Amino acid sequence: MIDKRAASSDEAVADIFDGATVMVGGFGEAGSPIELIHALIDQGATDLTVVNNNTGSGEVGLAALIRAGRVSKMICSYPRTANSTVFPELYRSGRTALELVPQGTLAERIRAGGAGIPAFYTPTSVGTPLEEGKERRTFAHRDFVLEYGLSGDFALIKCRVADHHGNLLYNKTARNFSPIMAMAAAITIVQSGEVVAPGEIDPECVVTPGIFVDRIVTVSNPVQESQLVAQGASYP
Amino acid sequence: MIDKRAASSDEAVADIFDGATVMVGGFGEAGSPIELIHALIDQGATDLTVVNNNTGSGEVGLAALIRAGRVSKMICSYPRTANSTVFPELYRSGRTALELVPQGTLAERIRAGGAGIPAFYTPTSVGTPLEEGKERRTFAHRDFVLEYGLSGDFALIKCRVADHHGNLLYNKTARNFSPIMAMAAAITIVQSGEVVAPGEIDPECVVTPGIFVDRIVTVSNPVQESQLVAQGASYP
Amino acid sequence: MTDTTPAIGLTRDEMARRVALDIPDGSYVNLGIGIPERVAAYLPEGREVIYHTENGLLGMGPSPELDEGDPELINAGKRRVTALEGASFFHHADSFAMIRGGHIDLCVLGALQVSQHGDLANWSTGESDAIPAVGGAMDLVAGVRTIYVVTQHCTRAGEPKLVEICTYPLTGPAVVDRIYSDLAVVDVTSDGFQLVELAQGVDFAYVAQRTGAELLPIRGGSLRGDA
Amino acid sequence: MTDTTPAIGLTRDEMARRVALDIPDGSYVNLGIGIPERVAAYLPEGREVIYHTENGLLGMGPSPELDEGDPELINAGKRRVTALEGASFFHHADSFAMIRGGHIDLCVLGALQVSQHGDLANWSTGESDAIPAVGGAMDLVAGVRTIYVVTQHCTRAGEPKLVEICTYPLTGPAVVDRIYSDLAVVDVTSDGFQLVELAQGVDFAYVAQRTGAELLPIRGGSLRGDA
Repeated sequence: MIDKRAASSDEAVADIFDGATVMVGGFGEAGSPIELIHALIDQGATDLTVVNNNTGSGEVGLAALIRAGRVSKMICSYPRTANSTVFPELYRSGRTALELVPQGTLAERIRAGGAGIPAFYTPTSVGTPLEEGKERRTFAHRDFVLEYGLSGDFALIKCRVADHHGNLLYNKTARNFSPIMAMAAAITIVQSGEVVAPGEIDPECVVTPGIFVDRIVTVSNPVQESQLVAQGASYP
Repeated sequence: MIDKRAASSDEAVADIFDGATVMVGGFGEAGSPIELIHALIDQGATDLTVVNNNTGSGEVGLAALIRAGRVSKMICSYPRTANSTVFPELYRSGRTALELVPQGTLAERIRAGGAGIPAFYTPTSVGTPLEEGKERRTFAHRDFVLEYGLSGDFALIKCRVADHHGNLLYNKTARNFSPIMAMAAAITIVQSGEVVAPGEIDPECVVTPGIFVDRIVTVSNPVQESQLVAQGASYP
Repeated sequence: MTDTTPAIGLTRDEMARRVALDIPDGSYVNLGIGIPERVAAYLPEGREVIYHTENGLLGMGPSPELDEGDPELINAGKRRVTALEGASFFHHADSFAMIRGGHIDLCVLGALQVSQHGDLANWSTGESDAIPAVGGAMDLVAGVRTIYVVTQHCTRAGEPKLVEICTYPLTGPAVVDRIYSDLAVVDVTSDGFQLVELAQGVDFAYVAQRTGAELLPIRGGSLRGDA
Repeated sequence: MTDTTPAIGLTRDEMARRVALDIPDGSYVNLGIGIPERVAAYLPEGREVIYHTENGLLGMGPSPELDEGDPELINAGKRRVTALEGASFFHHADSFAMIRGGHIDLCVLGALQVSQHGDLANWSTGESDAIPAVGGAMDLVAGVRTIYVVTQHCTRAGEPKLVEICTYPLTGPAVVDRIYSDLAVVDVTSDGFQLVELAQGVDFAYVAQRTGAELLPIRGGSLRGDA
């Protein structure tokens, strides 16, 4: 029987290694796999390259991972959000590097990484400072830049319902980057609010087919990042 | 009120012009918008470039359009299927041109056309006769070829349920190329088994968001291509 | 969020209302963060528009009541929103396929500067110690068919935001179609800034003086602009 | 579809059964048209495998009873199939993202020719009046991690299909990992064709004679191969 359930978040993240590229789902707090991130903080892996649209907020979740000095590089589109103070400090002090990628280019690079496309052309960033270092090329009288597919060693994502095969359903705009990160990572680790038997998810509605998922942890009542931040919580 | 319903198939296809590129959904008979194709035959547009995985079967649907001499060029991956006799004749006599594209490259080119990606690199066809005329490039010690996005003036597709905004659900493997063709065509025309009011389709399950759809025709009991072919039917 | 009446020209809500007048019925629209977000509230009676938010929702509705809503149903500004009937959720690559593929009809954005060629700067002041952050702005201006900018005509320090050449880092070159400011509506044309309309109580000279590039007078209109 | 017992070597069903022995439990597998399709029926008891068909289905099950099923639930060979519990449907670009992105573990394909370097020719005999048709074969060999070929060892005319250099147009260069024929199991190695196993009643010389390139004997095995 195919059954991708892991016993715990700790077990699910146990083999994340120093220097790994870890894709982390979520746009702001929506879809952030905060329990998996906390397990990764406990686990101890360091020198990570993290791919996420933002850099977390307060001192929990992704911000706590950064604060713990585990992230040597962030790849993101918007590292500056409300209550985001941890990353700016480390960035200014030179302890965490930043690769700034336009949001749509970031999404397309991740999708390309998952789809076996090594590189593609896009109009985004042409004629701006973010074009620097990129190859420019003209198609049909318009200029485009070459962008490269982006893959991860691991993806940590959150969903609403999973089955044992790893078929996933998400919650509203918490879907965001998670389906493409599941495609782009060698090992995709999911925290799901609910885990059901195969056959309980309508095959017409599956968002992430199980082929992209490796491990599933049930987290029935995930904490809410904004609530923790409002309470002034910090992890660990 | 946004309402993309057209009164009839004839009205929906009325502005397809001579020389247009028409993307036609379907993989074999699954998802073939046969009533829309028949309306296009009645309508009379000619010198069409048609994008479809195959070339139809028997003398109905896409095969009938080709047989009527309306298609000057087919872009497809597999023009040779059971009961497919119309295209081979016209191809051999030089009356219909063929651009043969590997199936996955065809799908990705259509998706790119819809996603504003002018070109991308893929490993498919490297070292084969279908690499001819393509630009080759090495990324990370592996060779790839450059492929171009493919767009259409019109797409004709079939679905199971549509709402007035054009949100679509498909039926099983009849989904195939239709969602990406809806993205890649300037005008997307849909025949749907059922049309419902906005709100009746779960927003988590929408496969094609309405933004990609322009006109919807209700075809409650579509004919089945294989049945027509078995009966020896021909259109008109 | 307070909207005090300025000494002259439009308030931010009046600017949002003015933009809303020009949004075509039935269009697909993306609204940026800030004043652009307010546009939705002023859509004229009888028009239906479908709002796209790049974090994965078409058919975005207004914000829910305070303390209601779902923290996982948010807009690009990370504020809670609602989903209307006919909405759909999708992932980020599909969302930006809508943007990059030219499927969004109209985008309304804020600006730091707009040049007479339609160059837009709205993501960075280029300060060396600032944390660079671009979000989806570059994708929006590269992909959406029509770009409206809504902005104060000048900075708080009184510097013009409509300029000959942007001094701030660009979001995209030659992308802006029209500017709605507190003082005027200005089109970007091949001849440069073309005045379309003046706010009540403002004349051409007043606006021209606060514009950092040549401003062409209203076509066929009076130079005073108060016709 | 009839499967008459050959004078020597395996029947097509026996070939399919032999391939099935080597399919790892829990893997994601794509089966080509023809003999490969039969492999699913012979998966050993206790193994669970998820079948992918490139026209948009993971979790493909066996064909339904004659005249049953849905004409819109078909496999890549356009035959009616079923969907098992845990199945998912998706569009063609997503389906080939699975293939090209290296997510499918194993693909079993037919062949016209396989070269000692693992080059595969299985889509065209190169005849000038033939209608060229490639389908998804080139994507599969370029993207799937492990490629098994199942084929008769020789053509009906007695020509070897395992060759030094393919004379037919290639589907992909250096892509085949292992060949299952009616006579033998042969690995493609950096040294060329490596015999792994002989069909019952067949000896090394018999297979070598029918192989169009050097065939390395079973490692550590008897040259007669009937140990």
